Amino acid sequence: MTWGRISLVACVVLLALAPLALSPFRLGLLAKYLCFAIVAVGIALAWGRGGMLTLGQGVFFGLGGYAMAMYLKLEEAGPGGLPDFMVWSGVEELPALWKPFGNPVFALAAVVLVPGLVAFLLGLLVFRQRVRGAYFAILSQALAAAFVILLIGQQGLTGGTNGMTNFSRFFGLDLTDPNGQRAVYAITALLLGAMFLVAKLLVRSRFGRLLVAVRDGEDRVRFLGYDPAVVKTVTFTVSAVMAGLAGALFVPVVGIISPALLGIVPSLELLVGVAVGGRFVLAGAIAGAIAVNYAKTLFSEDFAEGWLYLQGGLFVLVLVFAPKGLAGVVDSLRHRWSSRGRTAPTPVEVAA
Amino acid sequence: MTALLEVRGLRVVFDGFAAIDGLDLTVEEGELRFLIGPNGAGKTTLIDVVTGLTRPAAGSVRFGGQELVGRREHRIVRMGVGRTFQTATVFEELTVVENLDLADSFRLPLRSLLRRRRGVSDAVASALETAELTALADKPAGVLSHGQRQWLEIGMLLVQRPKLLLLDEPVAGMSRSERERTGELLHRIASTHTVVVVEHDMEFLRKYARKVTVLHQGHVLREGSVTEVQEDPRVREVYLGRAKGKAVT
Amino acid sequence: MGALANQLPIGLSIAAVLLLIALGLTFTFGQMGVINMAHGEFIMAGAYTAYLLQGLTSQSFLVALPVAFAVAGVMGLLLEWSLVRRFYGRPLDTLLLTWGVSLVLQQLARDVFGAPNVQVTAPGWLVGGIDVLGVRLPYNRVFIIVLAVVCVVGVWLYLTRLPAGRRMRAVVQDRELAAYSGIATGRVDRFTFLLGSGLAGVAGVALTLVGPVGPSLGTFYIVDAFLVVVAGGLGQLRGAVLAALALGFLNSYLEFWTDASLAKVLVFVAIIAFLQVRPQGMFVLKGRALV
Amino acid sequence: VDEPGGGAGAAGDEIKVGLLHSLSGTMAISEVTVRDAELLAVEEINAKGGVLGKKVVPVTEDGASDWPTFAEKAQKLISQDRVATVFGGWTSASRKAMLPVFERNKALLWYPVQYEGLESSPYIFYTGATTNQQIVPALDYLASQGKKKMFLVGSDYVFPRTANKIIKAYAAAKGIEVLGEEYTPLGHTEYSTLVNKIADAGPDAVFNTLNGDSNVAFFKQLRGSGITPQTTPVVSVSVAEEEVKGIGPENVAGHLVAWNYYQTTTTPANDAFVKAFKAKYGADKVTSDPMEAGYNAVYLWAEAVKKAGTTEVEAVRKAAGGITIEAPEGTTTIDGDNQHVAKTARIGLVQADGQIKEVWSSPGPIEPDPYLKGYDWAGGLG
Amino acid sequence: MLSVSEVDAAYGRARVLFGVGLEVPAGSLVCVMGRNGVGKTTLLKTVMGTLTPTAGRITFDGQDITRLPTHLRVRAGMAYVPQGHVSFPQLTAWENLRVTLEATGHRDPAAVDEALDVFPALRELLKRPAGFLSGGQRQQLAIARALITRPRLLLLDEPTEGVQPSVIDEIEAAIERLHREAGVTVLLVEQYLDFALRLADSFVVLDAGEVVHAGAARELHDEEVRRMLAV
Ligand SMILES: Nc1ncnc2c1ncn2[C@@H]1O[C@H](COP(=O)(O)OP(=O)(O)OP(=O)(O)O)[C@@H](O)[C@H]1O
Ligand SMILES: Nc1ncnc2c1ncn2[C@@H]1O[C@H](COP(=O)(O)OP(=O)(O)OP(=O)(O)O)[C@@H](O)[C@H]1O
Ligand SMILES: NC(N)=O
Ligand SMILES: [Mg+2]
Ligand SMILES: [Mg+2]
Repeated sequence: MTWGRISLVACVVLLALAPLALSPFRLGLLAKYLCFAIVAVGIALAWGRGGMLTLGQGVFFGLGGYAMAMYLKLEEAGPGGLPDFMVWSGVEELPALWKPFGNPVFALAAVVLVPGLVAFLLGLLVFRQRVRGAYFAILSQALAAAFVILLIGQQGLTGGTNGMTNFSRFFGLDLTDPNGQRAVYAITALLLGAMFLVAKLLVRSRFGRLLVAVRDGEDRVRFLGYDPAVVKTVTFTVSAVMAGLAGALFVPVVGIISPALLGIVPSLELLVGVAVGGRFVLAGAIAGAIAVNYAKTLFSEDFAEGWLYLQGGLFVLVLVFAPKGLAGVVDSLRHRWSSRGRTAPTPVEVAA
Repeated sequence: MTALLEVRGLRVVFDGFAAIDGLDLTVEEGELRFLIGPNGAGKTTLIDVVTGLTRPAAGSVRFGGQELVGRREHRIVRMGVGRTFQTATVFEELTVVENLDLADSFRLPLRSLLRRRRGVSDAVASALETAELTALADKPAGVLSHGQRQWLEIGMLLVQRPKLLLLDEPVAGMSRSERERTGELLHRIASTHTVVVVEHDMEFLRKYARKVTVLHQGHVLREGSVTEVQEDPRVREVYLGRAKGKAVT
Repeated sequence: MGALANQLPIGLSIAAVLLLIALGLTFTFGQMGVINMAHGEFIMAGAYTAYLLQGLTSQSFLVALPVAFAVAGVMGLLLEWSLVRRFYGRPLDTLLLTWGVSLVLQQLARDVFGAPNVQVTAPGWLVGGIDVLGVRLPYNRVFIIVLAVVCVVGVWLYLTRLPAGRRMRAVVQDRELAAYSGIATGRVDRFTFLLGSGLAGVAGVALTLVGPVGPSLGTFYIVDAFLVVVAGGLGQLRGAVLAALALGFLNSYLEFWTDASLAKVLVFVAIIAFLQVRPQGMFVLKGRALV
Repeated sequence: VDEPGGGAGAAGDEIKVGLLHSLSGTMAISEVTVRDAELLAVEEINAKGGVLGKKVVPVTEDGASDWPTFAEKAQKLISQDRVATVFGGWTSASRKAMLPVFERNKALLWYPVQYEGLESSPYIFYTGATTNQQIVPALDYLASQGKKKMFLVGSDYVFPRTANKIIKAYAAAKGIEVLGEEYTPLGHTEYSTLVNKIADAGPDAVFNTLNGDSNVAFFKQLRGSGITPQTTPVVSVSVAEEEVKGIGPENVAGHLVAWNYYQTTTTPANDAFVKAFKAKYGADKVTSDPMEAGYNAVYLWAEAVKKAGTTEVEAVRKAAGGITIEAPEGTTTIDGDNQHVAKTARIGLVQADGQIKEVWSSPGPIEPDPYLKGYDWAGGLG
Repeated sequence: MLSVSEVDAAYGRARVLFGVGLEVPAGSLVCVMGRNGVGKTTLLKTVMGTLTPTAGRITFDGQDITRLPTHLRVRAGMAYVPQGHVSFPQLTAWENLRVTLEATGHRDPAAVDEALDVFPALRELLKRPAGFLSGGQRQQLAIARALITRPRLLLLDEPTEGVQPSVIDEIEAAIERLHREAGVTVLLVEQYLDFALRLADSFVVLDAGEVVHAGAARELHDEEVRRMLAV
């Protein structure tokens, strides 16, 4: 067995044992980290492989989350009932947009299709016009800002800044009960595994190579007979769908979905995990997302006021000293291990 | 023989400056055509227009009877037009084989692209051999030297199997022996494909060219055999230089 | 009708604010390719400089302009020297790096100045406004417009007329070649960052006239500032000016007809639409090389 | 394994309580000082021997101006730290996010800020004003001043929107014209267009429910526009001494605010409170209504625990009804039914020195009426 | 004038130069030759200081410059024309020249005119961004840029690549002039044997990062050397 296999098995075992070892509160937090890890897989694909630094992944996370939340809210309100926030927002009749979300099949389809479709359309518009690099990053950031403002402005429809909260049931599971929480955790862990596999297959396929080629030489790829806009749009869509699925699970896991989770800062925080873990390696991105979010919980519990120093500082340190993230460090350690004894030339600095 | 590439009344303007101005050019099927001309004559621009990188202000480019102007780059490639670049551009992080494989796979439907590559196709294998890169097949292209990169690029063009190959200074910066190898390869390819080569190396030209077109200030100055072109006083004046036209042998 | 006319100077003044905050980015982002998320915190530093200086002299507000330039500029220089210089050629990484720095700077400000906003008293001559042809012009807005014009002209002269500006552009475009041309690239990098950050400081002083002065000050403006630079085309001063004007007027009229939230969303939609018509507006041709 | 609910937190000779406010993000501007006031109360109580002979130990968490974080940290305080109760929140958004957590865990939250009413959770004590103790008196005051045309400006979230719904119902009943209603996102800083709209509409008064940093931008940009407090006063319900300081007193001087407490309120308890606060945090610090409400919350809880003889949640809830303290704002009593407190309404005028002068006050504490059941015109609300 | 001794250089882990030694006497014209990928460009970059040698020593005018920043080498009188038509793409051709002039010690505007006299075709292109120029035009610009600094030591990396034949003649004449009349020392990398032969006093052949042969120019006719340069 290779190192990669061994650590993969170890991770699976650890995740499987977690429900036995952790309190429901801690297990809930872990499930939350796993949601972010699912987003991280998508980001590693789009950014690490495809060079698309998406600062607006919160948007897709949100679309999935709201689709799920709408269903759960309607489920809770019962037939003819109105979600609680509509009552206090003065809405008297269920808005037309909400009606189909009473149907679980529609809602589940929307979790996948809405983020996917939005990403697809946006990607097509933007990538066909050859917007890339920093421009794409900033545009996606503006998208996140605009999306949040839109959500907040439609209080009657979306719950405004509050978003939606107070969910107690999830497809028959009782979310207030530790067993229900364990079940939701298990679903999240399984979904993460599935997304990891999907991404892995994609990366290894010809399409994955093509994606790297697009990242490194988009214009050159055109002269190999491919449309880079299609390659990028497909990848962007896949990563958006992953974010949407994660958002949908976030709702039962954490019990709230609100614009505060989707704006620029949360979107950036999603990236932090990926950057710290190593954006070029899927497993690194997952590990990074879990580690960074765990660190956030830990630090903000123990040094509430110093959290920003730690978060910011950690981030700077990783970027400066391990630009390829933890995965890069692991990789070079392994390299050093295997080349011990042999004389390696000293690296040379290119000064300018 | 029928015309494969027909350029008519082409005009390309950048910021008021006409880089190509009233250019007409016909390349027959199966031809090996050399394109020469002073720096800035519009040779690269012409290739850019044919391959969709640059949009002309006026004129038409027909390939096998179909208009190319207005089509996107990858569509033109899919119609069978391939090119290399003045400075070789390969994907440094991908291995040599992967570079070639990508050039080979563009005809696959998206569905099969999503599968993993298994083994190496015949076209890729033979391109590896032609470019003498078999030993380096699994090395990332980033480690290749200048010359090897140019070879890889030519290899990628070959596996693309285009009907028309446009080569922009393929031997620039190559050592003498590599020039020879490239020349021989060109000859072999030209027996089955239509090839247009841009070159400044007169030695190379004399050795391998049959028909030569001389561009100057965006239009055709002269067309003919190597000797005809070389003796033309106008070509000497703007391109070859007074003294050296035939001094170098 | 009067109100509609009033939106004209408002659009202009929004444009001036946008431009002032975006101007520094034409250096750090437009020229050096560094997506400096800490730019907002340099603006904040300028604003706090004005806060600290107030009351020291009778014209402390005016004095604050050059001092803030120096304070923010030196902060930028330190950032470049300590961190950013390791990141040239990796623009996307600079975004994350400087975001980390911006978090730290915000918390630092919170610890030094406290979380609540502080107050910068506008000088007497900037209080009030005048009516021109029935259009109301507050003096603070007039001041910002004038300041923006002065800064734009200064930057334009620097970039196009002064050897230093040329050197800066050369270094950014090809660091190695610049060294071969005899340019001390490291020094030019630091100086460029100093200028860009210094302009953020100046913007910060101006913003104390119209907005809150607190640790989060930068976060309010940073996204809009980047949008201006992007919509204008990277490194294009003319583009940035046009983009700021377009966004300013768009904002002012859209908000007038709808509301502030919807206006922001519509502006974003407008940018995407603009892209469909003029994608070149969004990126600069780096010559004919393939990317 | 966690067990839900309070009653915990009293292990050994300590009682742990949670303080959950935004220490970072846009709301830190308002919340940090509330937390400071709560810490002061804890300190004072401990100095007097604590509660039930035990020392009160505060556990601080950062809500980071992020509502889901408030929910997560609330859960953490309850199930991990086992605190006896939590004092926290500022925006209604954060309260709405925490509410299900407290209800599910049967734990207690003390919420110290004026809000939009239409809520009464059995697991929340509301020590700030509800609408009939702040907004309604403010409207009455404006009406008494002959203001007939109003413009509504607010941040875009549940409190301002609900508050404005109430204001419009009131206006409709009392023949007041509402000329405009505008919302801006939290943290918005560009108000020139809004100011132009106000100038264009020409109201007698502006009712301001902006929260946080936006107030600074709004008042600074209002000042040069030609709208003056004399012609068109702005009455704010989320601008207190702390915010006045940040806006710059010269920019708000002459405008009105509505609260239940000012630093200038003259009660013996307030003298002590202001003195203690300045002694602990610096002479340049000001006190404000939400700070005072947070300070009160700690005392009210302590009294309820003493009365109940335990920190157990249901017992404390039962004991809380009728608890009275002499607070800085005056006599303050918990209403056992809706768990709000009776408060005196006060209209204030912002002074050039940043202090607020009371210009009107209700004759005595007003009983809390979160659903405005006692007002005919409010029939159609909630 | 320039002396390179026992120099090793590497790109990251990949070692390229192995103990390279080279003497360029003042007033001489030395040509570096070798097949593709043997390390010619790497050697010049090391001499110019954009690559720091892992071992060895480089002196210029008797001064150790092994660790001297590149721009100071330029101000000390070295000029370099890199391989592959490099320019500042968004500066106009004129600005490309101007910025170099301003960075050099002498700042004599006449230097621009002198350089343009060598490449008259450039005069019409001065207002165009260099990135838009054709490959050969950019190469001419690159050489002009180096001439502007009025170097004492000129390093040229395949200066004729992509340049039309008549201009190659001009370049040859210009180098000749500089070398013979102004006494400029030249280190040239060139694949065109004839071009090199006509100009060089002495030559060095690199193979796989090592100097395998060095000698006077006339020896180049030797079959052995020709063989060395072949694959
Ligand atoms: N985008 C552009 N903007 C302005 N001028 C351009 C642009 N692209 C090309 N040109 C000009 O058009 C002319 C033709 O350039 P082109 O690259 O086609 O020449 P070429 O024949 O390939 O020359 P070379 O032999 O040097 O490669 C040149 O004068 C060049 O400066
Ligand atoms: N940036 C780089 N990173 C890693 N290896 C490199 C790099 N640049 C060059 N090399 C390698 O170093 C070796 C020498 O390259 P160099 O460019 O010096 O060759 P050269 O002699 O100038 O060749 P050419 O005649 O093709 O210009 C080559 O094997 C090349 O693959
Ligand atoms: N309750 C408030 N002010 O949000
Ligand atoms: Mg060309
Ligand atoms: Mg070379």
